Amino acid sequence: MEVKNLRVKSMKNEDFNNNDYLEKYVEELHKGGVNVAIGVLDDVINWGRSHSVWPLTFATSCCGIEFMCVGAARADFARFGWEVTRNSPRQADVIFVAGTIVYKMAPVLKRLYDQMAEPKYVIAIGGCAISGGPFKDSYNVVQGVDKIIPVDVYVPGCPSRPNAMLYGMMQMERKIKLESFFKLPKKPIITKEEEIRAQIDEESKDVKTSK
Amino acid sequence: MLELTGIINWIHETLMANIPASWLVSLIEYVLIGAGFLALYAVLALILIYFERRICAFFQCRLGPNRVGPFGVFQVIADMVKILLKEIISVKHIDKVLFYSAFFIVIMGSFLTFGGLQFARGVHGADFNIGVFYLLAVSSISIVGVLIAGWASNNKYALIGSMRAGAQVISYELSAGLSLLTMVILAGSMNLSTIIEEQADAWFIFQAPIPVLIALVIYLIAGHAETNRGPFDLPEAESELTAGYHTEYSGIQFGFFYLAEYVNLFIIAAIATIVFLGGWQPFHIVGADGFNAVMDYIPTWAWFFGKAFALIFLSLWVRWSFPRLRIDQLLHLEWKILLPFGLFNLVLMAVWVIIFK
Amino acid sequence: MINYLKSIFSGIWALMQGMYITMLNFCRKKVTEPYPENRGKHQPFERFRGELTMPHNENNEHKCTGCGICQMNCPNHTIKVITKNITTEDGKPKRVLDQYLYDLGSCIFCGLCTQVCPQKAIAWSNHFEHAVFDRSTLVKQLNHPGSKKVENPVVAKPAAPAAAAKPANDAPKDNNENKN
Amino acid sequence: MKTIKDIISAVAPGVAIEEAQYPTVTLDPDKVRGVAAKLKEEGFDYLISLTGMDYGDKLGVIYHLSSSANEHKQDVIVLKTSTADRENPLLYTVCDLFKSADLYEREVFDFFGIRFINHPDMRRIFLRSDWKGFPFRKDDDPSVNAVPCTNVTPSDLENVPSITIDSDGNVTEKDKMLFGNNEYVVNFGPQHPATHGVLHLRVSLDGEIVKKIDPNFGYIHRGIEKMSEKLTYPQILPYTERLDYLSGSINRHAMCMCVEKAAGFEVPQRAQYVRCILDELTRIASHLLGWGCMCMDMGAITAFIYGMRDREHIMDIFEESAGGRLMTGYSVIGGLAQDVHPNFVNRVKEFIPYMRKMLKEYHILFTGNPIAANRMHGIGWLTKEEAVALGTTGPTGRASGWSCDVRKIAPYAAYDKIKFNEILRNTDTLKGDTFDRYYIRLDEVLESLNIIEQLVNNLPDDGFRAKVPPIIKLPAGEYHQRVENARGDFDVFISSDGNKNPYRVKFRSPCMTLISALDPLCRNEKIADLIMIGGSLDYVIPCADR
Repeated sequence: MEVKNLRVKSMKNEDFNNNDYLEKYVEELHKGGVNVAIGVLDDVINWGRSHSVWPLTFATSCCGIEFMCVGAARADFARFGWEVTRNSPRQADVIFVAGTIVYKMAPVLKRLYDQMAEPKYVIAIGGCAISGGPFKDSYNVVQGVDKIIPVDVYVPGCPSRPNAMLYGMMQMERKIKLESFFKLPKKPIITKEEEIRAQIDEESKDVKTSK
Repeated sequence: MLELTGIINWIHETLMANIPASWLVSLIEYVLIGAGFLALYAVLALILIYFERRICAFFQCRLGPNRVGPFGVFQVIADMVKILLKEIISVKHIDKVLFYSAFFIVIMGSFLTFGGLQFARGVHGADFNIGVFYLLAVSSISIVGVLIAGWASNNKYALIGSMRAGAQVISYELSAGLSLLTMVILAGSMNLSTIIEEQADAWFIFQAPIPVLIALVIYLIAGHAETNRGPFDLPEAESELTAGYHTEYSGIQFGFFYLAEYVNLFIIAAIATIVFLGGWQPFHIVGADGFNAVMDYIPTWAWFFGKAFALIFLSLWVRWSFPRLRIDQLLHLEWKILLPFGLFNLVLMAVWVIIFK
Repeated sequence: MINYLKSIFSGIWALMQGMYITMLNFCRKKVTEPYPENRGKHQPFERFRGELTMPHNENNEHKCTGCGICQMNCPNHTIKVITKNITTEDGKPKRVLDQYLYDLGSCIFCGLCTQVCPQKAIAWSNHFEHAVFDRSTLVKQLNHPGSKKVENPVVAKPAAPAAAAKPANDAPKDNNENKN
Repeated sequence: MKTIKDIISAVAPGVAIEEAQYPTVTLDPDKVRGVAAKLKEEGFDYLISLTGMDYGDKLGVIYHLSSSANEHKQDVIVLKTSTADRENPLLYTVCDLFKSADLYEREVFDFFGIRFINHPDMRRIFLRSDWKGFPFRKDDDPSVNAVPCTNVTPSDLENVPSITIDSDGNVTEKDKMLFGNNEYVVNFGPQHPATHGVLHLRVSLDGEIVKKIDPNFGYIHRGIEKMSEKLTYPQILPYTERLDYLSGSINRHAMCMCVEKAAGFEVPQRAQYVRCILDELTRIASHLLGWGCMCMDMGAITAFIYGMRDREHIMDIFEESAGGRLMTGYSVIGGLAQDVHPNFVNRVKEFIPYMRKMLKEYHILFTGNPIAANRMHGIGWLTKEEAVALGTTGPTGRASGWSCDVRKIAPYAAYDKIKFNEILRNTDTLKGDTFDRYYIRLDEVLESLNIIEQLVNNLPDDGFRAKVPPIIKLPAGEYHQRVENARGDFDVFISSDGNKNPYRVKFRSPCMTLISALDPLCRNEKIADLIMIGGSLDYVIPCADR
């Protein structure tokens, strides 16, 4: 699907930020050419996927409260069909990283992400999840979850308003609609466990020697 | 004209006229019936999921799904497309045979029950002379699936959930059986067709209001406990056991559990409709012929589904109003309240039948 | 025995009252605000801190002197003020604002920067639709390209509120221009 | 009635009493336990907080003690001790006297590396067990620790090291296993829908019965206290809101008051009134969420949605005047960031009758529900003594009959100008169950509405902000401010060396003590009760982890 054909109910394409990223994304997906039949099938599949994204009930701090507000009566993400929050990561489609991720939590988050079934998406909510936010200088905070797991949509705010999250969800919907079932997009490679261990060892060695 | 029997007879006659071998006709009809039931099964589940999500939203002052298609009716279809194509995770350290058979057993149990129901005048799969007994027997098969799922997952939450499910079903089966037995006394038959025919003039609930009402309430409580739906959703207990017995299932495997849950909801409502509320029989008042004729004009399947959905609405209303019971409260409710009342009601019904019939 | 029956019936009565409350809410008007549908009509309150903006007047002029007090007061280095030295027309060297970089992705919306700004050159807009796919687009340059400081702030003052009134339109435009 | 000085000189003869904000006594490490024990006998049985300090040359601990008895409720005694050994600092534990010290001392060990002799459990509490260094020491470099992404949880959760000393002064260290090999241990969390955040509970089960709980903290430890040492006072304010985000404005209020008191700023009456209104609205919002979450923990999702629905009205009030929903950012040092919105008063006045009506509905929907009532009654008894020993202040303590409302004990802002009742339950039986802890929150909402009604009708008009210098420096010294947030006694402790940055900041988190109450409350109850009791304690994990 082309970016200009994307349709989100009661929103125009111009209303969305960062459309140029999507154009590049589609270009990369379409590099080998698109089969028409598969293209139509893709559209049907993506239509289903984009309208039925079940989030994992996961929240670490303040943004989690606003995430609850999205589920509650005022904002009500049930309208988008996102309200079937699953408590088991096996059944969830999207993980809203709502809150700070610290060093002790990082492996747990990685594990949760690994436990989810494909296709899986990550939405980073709030400053902490995007860049460490308020706790950029802290000794124990991961500076953005994209260091651990690939992030699809960033929703800034501290904490972000429920409506801002709905907007982020619509962005997610648009991104899913561009995907290809038969040609999965490349996700940024996050370093594997062993490599990171090796890296940690090396870094600690460096520090020791420099001291 | 609006009745389904016409269509069924027409299909049967066309097949008979065109195909010489009668065994072939029977075979084709079996396949058609099977396909029809499967389709009805899936469609009902989808309708119920949509129904529940909208009604739950309304109880909670929300709007519910309304952005996918007009009023959000395509929401569930989108869910189905997604869940069909979702990855199925192969979990390590599981009992593979049991793990992959559990959801089939669950689906099988609910489907077998589905086959014994009577949906409209002349529309049913099999009409046993022990219909009530059959329904009771096969509807508890699915719990075996739940137990197996919990055991095979090698997950502590799942194990606790499935053990709860076992305790729950063993207890509540008793009350459900007792209340149906009460109705068997009134009807004098276990055959569902006979039971429905008996209610042509007045539904059982009007024939013997007090014992039937008690039996109905007991049956609805016990039935919902058997289907593991709130406030009896202890085996799933979202806030305690994350997802209970199906914690480790992903993709369509989980989808089966999800579907079966909703169809079981319908089955409970359908059995209650058949046994207590006259099945597909229209509402008749003895003597008021004009009124009865108007009622007869409404097709029987509409009567059946109308009553069933009214009961489902009641169940949703209860589910979205009450907190979950604790396991000891659950057993207390069964053994100290429902069972004595059920036994008492059995006697009451026997006396009623002796006096009034 | 009487107590047993009494407790059962009072229990049923209480349950039915609870069901009455849910039914009451079933029939009440729904409180959901359909967000994308009511877009434009319903905005967050004016004081809502959604995004930091630098209001520009119609001559593409802002009031920032590049003093860096906001940068100093920011608790987590969200603001970066880059200045450059130019020579004014009368030949004096002068320090002016080159780039005012603002990282929306790490802002905590505490409001310290706007409180301390001596020139009132920066303001909050209540625009909240910021979700993006690319982390780097969240770092925004607040001063428009080619803009310069208002020479006489007294004259510019009435223009500032006008610019602040529709900052929602300013920000994305600003953003796009950066990329070009 | 004895004065505090009499008491102190009686229990610690010959020790100089320092006259600071509170009477302060500096003791040798081996004397602290004796003095604390005697003070406990004198009625000072409530250990408010235990603060680790790095004095540069010495490592020390500061104890804030108070009393649960009526006569000394307002009084706070400060004990200080320190050791010069930075390589292997050892102090004596007080956790057998004050149960709450159990977690506090683990925290001090985690941050400063001070080990406590006779403490049964000297594991790290917040940081990973493979963490190198002690981050709160002034000479520590935390950058040696890289981001861990391994899927393996640290294995030494099971091993509990402790350190003992015999009469000859021989120090012995030993490890013991936390759970036996035959125990059925289930992990609740860190990602679990009902732990109200990322708490990790390791629960030993016997069927459905809970045998033992080991709470495991630190999954959201952000090091706010350490970060504050590098920030100026106005910059710390937004971080206080992010401690216990549900009582954000109350925490911010505490920090503002502490700085204002230390620097001697006069705050206008109007600002104080508005702050109090905001505090009470925050309390209502927090209790509504707490109520909703507890109902959701028990399976009543509809009740949760109703709670959140009514909470949105408060969020609207916040957003209109302060510009933020959850993080208001409204109180600043010297007053308010800006004057209230013209609609503020009307909105608040509309909200009060609405909320009263809704409270009645809540009671019919949930309190009256026999399922809920049967589940809550008689489960999770907490006696007053236990509450005091554990330091579970706030609604939890008051449900057990412990009068611990800081708004009454040490009135701040406008609380001494209005009439309100401290909501107490079970003042005769002195023990409370889950139902009491549930009910008291709804009662407090009602009382908060009364407070707001009084305040909003008498809003003074003397400006919203005092003049403060652009750079705020506190004179050298130690400052302490207690407030009542939605979960209990929230304290700010600032140690200043005269610079624009504090030397040490400590926040007394009411949630940490609430979590430590989980184990005694849930033993021999069922899994469902564990979740429900957790809901009734209404803790917020980021507040406990800081």
